[in-house]
Amino acid sequence: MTGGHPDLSVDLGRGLVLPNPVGLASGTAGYGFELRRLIDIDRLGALFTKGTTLRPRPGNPPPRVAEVRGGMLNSIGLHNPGVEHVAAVYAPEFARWSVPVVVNVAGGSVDDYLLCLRRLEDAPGIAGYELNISCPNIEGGMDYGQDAAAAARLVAAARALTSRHLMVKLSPNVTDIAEVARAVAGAGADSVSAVNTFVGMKVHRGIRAPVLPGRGTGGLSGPAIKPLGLAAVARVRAAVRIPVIGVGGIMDAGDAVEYMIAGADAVQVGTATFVDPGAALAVLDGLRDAAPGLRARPAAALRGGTVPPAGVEPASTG
Amino acid sequence: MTGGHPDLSVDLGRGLVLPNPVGLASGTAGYGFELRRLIDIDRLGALFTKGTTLRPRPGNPPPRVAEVRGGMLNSIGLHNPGVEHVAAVYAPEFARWSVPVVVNVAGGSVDDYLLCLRRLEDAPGIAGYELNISCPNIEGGMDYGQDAAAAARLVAAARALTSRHLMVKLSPNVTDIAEVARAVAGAGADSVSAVNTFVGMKVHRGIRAPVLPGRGTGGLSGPAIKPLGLAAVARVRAAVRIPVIGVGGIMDAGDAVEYMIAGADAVQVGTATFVDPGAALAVLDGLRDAAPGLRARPAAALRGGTVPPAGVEPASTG
Amino acid sequence: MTGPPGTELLSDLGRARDEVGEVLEVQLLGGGLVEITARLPHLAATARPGEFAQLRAWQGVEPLLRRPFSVAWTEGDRCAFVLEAVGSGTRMLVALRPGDALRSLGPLGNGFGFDPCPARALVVSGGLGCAPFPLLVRALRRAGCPDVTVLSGAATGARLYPAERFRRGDGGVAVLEATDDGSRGHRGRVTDLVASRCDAATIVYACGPNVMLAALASTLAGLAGPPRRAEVSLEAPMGCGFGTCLGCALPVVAGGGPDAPREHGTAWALCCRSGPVMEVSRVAWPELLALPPAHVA
Amino acid sequence: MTGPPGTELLSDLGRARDEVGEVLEVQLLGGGLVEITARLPHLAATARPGEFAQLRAWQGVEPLLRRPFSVAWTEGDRCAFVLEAVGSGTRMLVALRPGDALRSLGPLGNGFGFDPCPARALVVSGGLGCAPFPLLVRALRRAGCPDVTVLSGAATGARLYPAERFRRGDGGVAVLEATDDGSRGHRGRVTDLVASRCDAATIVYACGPNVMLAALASTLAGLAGPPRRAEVSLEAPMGCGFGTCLGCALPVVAGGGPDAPREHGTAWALCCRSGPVMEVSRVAWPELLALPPAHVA
Ligand SMILES: Cc1cc2nc3c(=O)[nH]c(=O)nc-3n(C[C@H](O)[C@H](O)[C@H](O)COP(=O)(O)OP(=O)(O)OC[C@H]3O[C@@H](n4cnc5c(N)ncnc54)[C@H](O)[C@@H]3O)c2cc1C
Ligand SMILES: Cc1cc2nc3c(=O)[nH]c(=O)nc-3n(C[C@H](O)[C@H](O)[C@H](O)COP(=O)(O)OP(=O)(O)OC[C@H]3O[C@@H](n4cnc5c(N)ncnc54)[C@H](O)[C@@H]3O)c2cc1C
Ligand SMILES: Cc1cc2nc3c(=O)[nH]c(=O)nc-3n(C[C@H](O)[C@H](O)[C@H](O)COP(=O)(O)O)c2cc1C
Ligand SMILES: Cc1cc2nc3c(=O)[nH]c(=O)nc-3n(C[C@H](O)[C@H](O)[C@H](O)COP(=O)(O)O)c2cc1C
Ligand code: FES
Ligand code: FES
Repeated sequence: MTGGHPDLSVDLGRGLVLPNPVGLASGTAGYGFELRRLIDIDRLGALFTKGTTLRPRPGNPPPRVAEVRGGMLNSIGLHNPGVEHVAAVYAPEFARWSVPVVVNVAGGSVDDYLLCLRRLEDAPGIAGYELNISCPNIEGGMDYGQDAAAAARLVAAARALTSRHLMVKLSPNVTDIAEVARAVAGAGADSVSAVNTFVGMKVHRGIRAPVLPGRGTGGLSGPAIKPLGLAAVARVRAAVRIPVIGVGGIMDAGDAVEYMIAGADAVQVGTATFVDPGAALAVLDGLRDAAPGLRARPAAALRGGTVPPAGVEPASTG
Repeated sequence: MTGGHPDLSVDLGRGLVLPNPVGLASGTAGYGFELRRLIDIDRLGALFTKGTTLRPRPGNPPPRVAEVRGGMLNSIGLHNPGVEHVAAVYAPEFARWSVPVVVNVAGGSVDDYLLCLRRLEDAPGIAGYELNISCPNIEGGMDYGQDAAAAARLVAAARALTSRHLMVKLSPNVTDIAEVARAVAGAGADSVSAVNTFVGMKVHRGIRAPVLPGRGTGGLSGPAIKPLGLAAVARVRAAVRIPVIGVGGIMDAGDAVEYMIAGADAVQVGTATFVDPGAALAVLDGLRDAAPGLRARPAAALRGGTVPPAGVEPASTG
Repeated sequence: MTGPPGTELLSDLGRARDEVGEVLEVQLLGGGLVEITARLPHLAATARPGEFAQLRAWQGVEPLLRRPFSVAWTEGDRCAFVLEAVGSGTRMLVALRPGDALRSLGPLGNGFGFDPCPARALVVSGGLGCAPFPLLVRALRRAGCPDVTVLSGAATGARLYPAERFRRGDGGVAVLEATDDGSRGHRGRVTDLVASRCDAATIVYACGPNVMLAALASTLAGLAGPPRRAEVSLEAPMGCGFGTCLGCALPVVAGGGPDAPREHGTAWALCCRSGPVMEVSRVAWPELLALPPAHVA
Repeated sequence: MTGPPGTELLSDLGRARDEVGEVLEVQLLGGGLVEITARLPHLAATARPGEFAQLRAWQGVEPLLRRPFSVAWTEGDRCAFVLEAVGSGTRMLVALRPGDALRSLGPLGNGFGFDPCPARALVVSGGLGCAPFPLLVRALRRAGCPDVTVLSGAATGARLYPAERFRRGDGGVAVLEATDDGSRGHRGRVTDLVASRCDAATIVYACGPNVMLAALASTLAGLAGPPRRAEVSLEAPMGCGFGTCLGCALPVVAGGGPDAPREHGTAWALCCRSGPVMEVSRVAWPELLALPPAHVA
């Protein structure tokens, strides 16, 4: 070690170089304004904004969050001020920050996504886009994250529109996340992030009903999903060559290291920030300390694992 | 209350009447022989056997289990003595027990499943079958649980072969579990059980590799999956009219009640038995105490929940 | 603060800080109420009445999230919280012993308004709704409010927050009590006591269960002479407490106007940012009452 | 016990019982070793040398599963366990205090064989592999074994299980020590001491890390005069401990024969049912050594 900070920067391609591999996950850091008051977000690798839609959205009725064992469910419903506000009011602020800001874009129709991106193209301070194709049915739109062909069409159209970095946030609520990853990579995505939340439900014994409104389901995040996120990242890593950003239940630097062993090039810290606003910084500091060991590339690390007797293809369960 | 035990029996159709709604989940109770030594399994609603295949299977190389936060991963690989042994040696024993024994059948090709069922048809002591279509690729077979059409073909063929109760164990690792449920119900399944384990991974920071062999993944079970299992059961409940058996992370009677509120007609206790061999009995005793309240039918319970303002279709996340 | 999402002012997070303090005292007040005093210098120095802190006093992820509590009072470098063991988090908190660590992120949210200071202050507390009021009462008196009356209600006498703790030695503060079972003070709802004590010079401050606050709102709406202002402190399940999860939405009356578009009839405001204190007229009461109780999440 | 899956004999679960006992003593032995004594009447009355119990001393699901521990010794209604804090479960266990509850499911697994009793018994212990041996030593002596020698190895002297605790007052038991760093006894591997003390009348009993046991196996294989029998106690990550999860597979040499079909070259045997004690010749040593250490799961 040379004594200075090891260089932890991660080049994700097409101009998006993260100063370090630790970002704040979409929807858990708003647009950065609140967290800036609490922590030094400029030290972080990236800020992924709240999912932003073409028009302002008031979000879902309460209750929108519910805690479960080792995690939380949310049903925020993409509460956001709309792209115009983000582009006109927030983006000029982003331009003054040194943390790269990646705008998470969500939408109903392909046109909604594209209009949203087009408006952002003119805005300063945006380091790239994270296409949230794992957002649920709104306005009867289809769920691109669950349909590889539809996802590819969306990404191809977005690709044609922007030369900024295009990351795609994958849904884990699919039969084969690798298929979707391959489809969006083929369509021109520069990187993928995995995973978004898992569809879960909390049932309250007192009211004898689900806690969250509507269908009663919400997105599960937090430590409970870490094993699922790790499996998804490993699967995606094996399927595509583009960078993979790991997210799901990262609470400390050790969790981040696990994601990197599973194949992630960078990570996002989500729910942990609610528990401790400084969680992402703590992850970063922990990674710095572990940096010498970080070099092991995912594939190599996986090869270092247990090798079953030839001919045995282990089953995933049962 | 009349003073005696409330009648908790559940008629699942086609001759399978569970004396009460609490069963032991497949793969967590073997074929009952060990647990019989430890607890009075004859008090339970059902015993679901280890997944049984046409030929004996030695299972996967170790390590086969790994603990994670709030759950465990397993990669057993359908270690079982094969259907011949089960039919010839175990089934006559089952016939002497008062707990209904449902044989969990797993296989590669449709033919494997059918040969397995045919052999069991001649055997005594079998209350029904639980078709494990959520078992992973073995012998290059396809994963029926992840393909609604293939699942339907398998179930239709099995239906033609047996007049015993045919339950289908659904995989949660799919884009739309309701679609698979509808397909198997349409093909003649008498009931469905949900969920099997979720694909997860544990990464060990020390060896810098996944803990489990092969691809490094295993099936996640235990409390960590309860919110996911509840969401799956509610979704399946809304999709089909046949009985739904809830399984996933049930540790106590309260958890079982939650599954019933979400729509389950009966439940299976899995991983909890490892923690406490008497867990299923404790769930049953707890349900008996709560029995008066148990009558609320799932749909009614769901209706009793929070009603969002008209026109708002809550998103599942974000 | 009533504009469309995203145009809401950011709450004043400039004062919020994460600090690890030390528990000094855990007092059982009777009826299940517990008052925890802790050395939390930053919170003590900066919290304003009605503001809250996100507390955590455990390692690991059971429970996962911090829990929000009103700052009950401050004294030097000490802060107090009043609570009851209702779930896993509060059970951990009431089990704390002197010397244990207590982590606080705060102060958070907005507080009660008392500038300019009202000529009369009517403080309406229901059950654990007492929590923010010792601090408010003191602040009102310090700001020169000559007439501070606390209406303190609970299910039973045992569950009444002790009158002396509202006053904290200030004989100029009146405390009137009401209990559902009549075991102490007025038999009936605490809101019954409001009408006769309210005039145009009064500001009403209230905290308690939603049904109580809704009853208060309709009492006030029915008054011939309404108070100058009425503020209620509300609860919502919280993810973060600092405005980034957007989880703590409460139903408020839509702002209206072309610059405040609404896709639906009801608007939402964040409890942790536009609250927990809101003007009574801002709250969409029917929608609030239609929600499951705050503690259900 | 070497047949195909499902034809394995069921282990004698008839004696196993779930009981809640009380911790009596927690002794720090030095070097991180801890001996926990608990009142567990059923386990104390029924455990045979080499058998284990699934322990749990915490509420909730962190950690989720019970943890397996050898029964170190029994005395009246008391049982002892020897362990070290290596992870979450053992940390909870070593933090127990007298009076705390300790839940035990046991006895589980098979035990060491000493019927008929050997003329010489060579007990080889490596590190925490000492755990099952006080009980075995006593049983051997009670069964009339005239010559019991314990070879006790560890990394350093501080980590040696005290010789007196192997003997438990029986002067007829010899204890020879070895340490990797030479800080006590023989400098080097404990298995170095085996060859000269082994003859055809000897039964070898061993417990310790896999590498040590494998070294022992090859030492024994190289002997001109092999021992009458050699038994090793192995570890595997466990789900249940009582044979229903099929999680604790260990690689054994394939049984062969038409009634023991094998799909693959290696066979698996369950540690909790066909083990933890296995004959040394039954273990597939190269495959065992290729696995990650047992503690990795
Ligand atoms: C801004 C704000 C300020 C607050 N200030 C205070 C305060 O000063 N003092 C105070 O005591 N509380 C206060 N609360 C409420 C407090 O935050 C909750 O009671 C607390 O978060 C509950 O945490 P828990 O882990 O104990 O229960 P949870 O784990 O959140 O709930 C577990 C279960 O406990 C039961 N439960 C929870 N709450 C209740 C209840 N109230 N009644 C009956 N059953 C319940 C429910 O079944 C619930 O599902 C405030 C809330 C907010 C939003
Ligand atoms: C039949 C049987 C009998 C046993 N008898 C005993 C006994 O008598 N005494 C005894 O001490 N143990 C014994 N063990 C081993 C004991 O069960 C494990 O050490 C224990 O389960 C670990 O639980 P844990 O929760 O502390 O660690 P885990 O939570 O299981 O492991 C957490 C992490 O701790 C670390 N870790 C765990 N074990 C080790 C280790 N040995 N060395 C370094 N790091 C480690 C690893 O990083 C691991 O991932 C026995 C095991 C079996 C199968
Ligand atoms: C309250 C909340 C809101 C979220 N909103 C979004 C969103 O708007 N867009 C998105 O892509 N992901 C969203 N997510 C998902 C997170 O970015 C992340 O993928 C997920 O929470 C898993 O990571 P974690 O376990 O670290 O929280 C949200 C998560 C939470 C908890
Ligand atoms: C060790 C283990 C083995 C399992 N084997 C099978 C199996 O053979 N067939 C099957 O359908 N499910 C199998 N399962 C899944 C369980 O039946 C159950 O669906 C799952 O564990 C979720 O329930 P739980 O959280 O209560 O354990 C197995 C689960 C475990 C933990
Ligand atoms: S609690 Fe997160 S925004 Fe209010
Ligand atoms: S530990 Fe479950 S079978 Fe051995």
